[in-house]
Amino acid sequence: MKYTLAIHGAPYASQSAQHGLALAQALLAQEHTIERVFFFHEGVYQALSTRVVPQGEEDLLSKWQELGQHGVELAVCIAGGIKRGVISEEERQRYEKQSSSLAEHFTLVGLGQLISAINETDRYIEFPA
Amino acid sequence: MKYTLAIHGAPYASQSAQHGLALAQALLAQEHTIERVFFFHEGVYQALSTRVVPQGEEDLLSKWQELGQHGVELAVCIAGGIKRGVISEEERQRYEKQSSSLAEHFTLVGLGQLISAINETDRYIEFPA
Amino acid sequence: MKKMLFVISNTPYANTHNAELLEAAMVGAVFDGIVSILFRDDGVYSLLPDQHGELIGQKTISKMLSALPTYEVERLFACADSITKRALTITSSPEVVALSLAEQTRLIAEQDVVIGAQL
Amino acid sequence: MKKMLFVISNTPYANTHNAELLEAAMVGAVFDGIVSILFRDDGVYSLLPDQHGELIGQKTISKMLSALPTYEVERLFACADSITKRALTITSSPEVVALSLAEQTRLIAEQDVVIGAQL
Amino acid sequence: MSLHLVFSRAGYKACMQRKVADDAVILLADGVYCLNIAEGDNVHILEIDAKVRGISVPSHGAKPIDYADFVVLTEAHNPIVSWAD
Amino acid sequence: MSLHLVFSRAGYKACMQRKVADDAVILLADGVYCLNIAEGDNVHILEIDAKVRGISVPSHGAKPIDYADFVVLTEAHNPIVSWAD
Repeated sequence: MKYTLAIHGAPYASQSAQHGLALAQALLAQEHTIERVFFFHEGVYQALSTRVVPQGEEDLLSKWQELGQHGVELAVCIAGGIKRGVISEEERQRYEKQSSSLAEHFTLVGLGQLISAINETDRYIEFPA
Repeated sequence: MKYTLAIHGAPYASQSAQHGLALAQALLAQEHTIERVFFFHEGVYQALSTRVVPQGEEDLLSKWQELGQHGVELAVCIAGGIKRGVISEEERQRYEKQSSSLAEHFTLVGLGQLISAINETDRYIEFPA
Repeated sequence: MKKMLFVISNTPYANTHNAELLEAAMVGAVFDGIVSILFRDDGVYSLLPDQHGELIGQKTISKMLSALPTYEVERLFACADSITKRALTITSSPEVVALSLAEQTRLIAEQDVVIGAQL
Repeated sequence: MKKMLFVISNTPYANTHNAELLEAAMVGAVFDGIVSILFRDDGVYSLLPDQHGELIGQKTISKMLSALPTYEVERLFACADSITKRALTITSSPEVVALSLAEQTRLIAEQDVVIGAQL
Repeated sequence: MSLHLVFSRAGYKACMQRKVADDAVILLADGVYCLNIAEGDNVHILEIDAKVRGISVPSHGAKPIDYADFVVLTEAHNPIVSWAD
Repeated sequence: MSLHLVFSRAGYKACMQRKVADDAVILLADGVYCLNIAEGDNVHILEIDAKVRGISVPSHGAKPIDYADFVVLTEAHNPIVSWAD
């Protein structure tokens, strides 16, 4: 089956990353397809490139990026992302900021990409803030 | 009187920035002193330099920075900040990240700076996540 | 096209989730989805008339609601029980249909997707 | 030095606020503050024995609590009412004193600062 | 005497259970939704937060305040306790 | 048939009021604290989230599951509804 996942919570502010990552790995292990992971609301903070993992704790950002390397699209809501400070190199130039902050393997996309993923998949699963 | 303020919420995830800023301005207008504004929990996201203000909305980051220019110390909890992705140039180098993300006029400090501000002031006021 | 239910269960101004969900609902309609919105529990506070989000630099939810029919989002529902418990008099424009809990059960069961898990 | 009360009113693992507040309480004691901690409402779930935060890559709150006496944080209180309502059997180490609502009123009123506004 | 900042409906309940009877209270953020159940002489409501949410403040009951009044209340009370459950 | 993901105690209540009687339920995150009040045949509990919180799952009542079981439940049900009030 084809799945769309949505992550609504920031790291450390909810378990949404842990749930989303563990379910994504289990889905791939059972040969399902994940069309897109959509980061919405405070979920956009998952894509911040500047996060430093505390000693002895899980590196959730690397785990997302591994999923990305396995072909899962990591899509960050562009409106929600840029207002919270998650910007790509392109947005950095447009808004004349000093640095970009979107981690590798993530892309900024419009809300239409959430709806089209939902339209093209069999299941939509949301992990709240 | 001398005040310590604490901001616990991320921008857009609570009203803590609006409350903290408006109270800070009213305190200064009545000739009180703000020893330190301490950004804790998700409040550390207030200090992200990469935020882009949506058209027609308030620029909360600039308002914090104006307070900083008026001598109010804007202190971000270092442990909470770096794990969430708010890093200074110094931390960027230490952890070998591509860019820093702490906005001008903010500093990363230890939790001891929260306690010492509390010890040295008459009032502590907290704005929740 | 898919039947999509957006659920608003939280107060409107503590965070910007409600505004973001309403934007997603509009996009759903633009993409020809069969879009409904359900206001339940603290989400019914979104239906009070005469809100002024601009006073704290936020979008005004009552104004966003008025714009929904323009986007052909016309299936608006609210939990009757949640409104009664909070003793609210809600806005009359756009039209919002009050539903019993049993009617909400049917509304949810008939969807292809339900969007809007909220804190 | 100041009397500081840290209030834990939220569940322990949905976010990291409880761990962060406990760290702040330890630092308060290191700086010679007269530190108390009150667990109330959903915060009393922090007092269940045998937690395993490491399973989701988080600090284990029950282990942090055991370390508090080392930092000379020894005034630990819990709302008796909140524990009863949730039918919990709480940990016995470190020792946590159950307080009535009236006792909590007195505890709060005698502080110089109260820390820990939580969602 | 303490000043209690009430940011939510659950916070209102937790505060009422634990405050001294004549302590001062400010309803702000989602705490303004408690206007119709708020009791006592010393209850204030941050008027801007009420207006934002479409809550009108009647002439009796909680006293509408602005940030300058908020400052005055913080001068007169300690500790200042936030309730946001 | 729907699958309901219950992430909190308030979410549990909101879900129970609105789900079809024999819909499937998974308690996860703070939803695991509802173990002792959960009723019905088709209730599951994400075992790792219970262990994290010091909640032991008895042999009767809600069925303990892992993520592989979670996947199987998502295959068999639609829509999947999250409750996190």
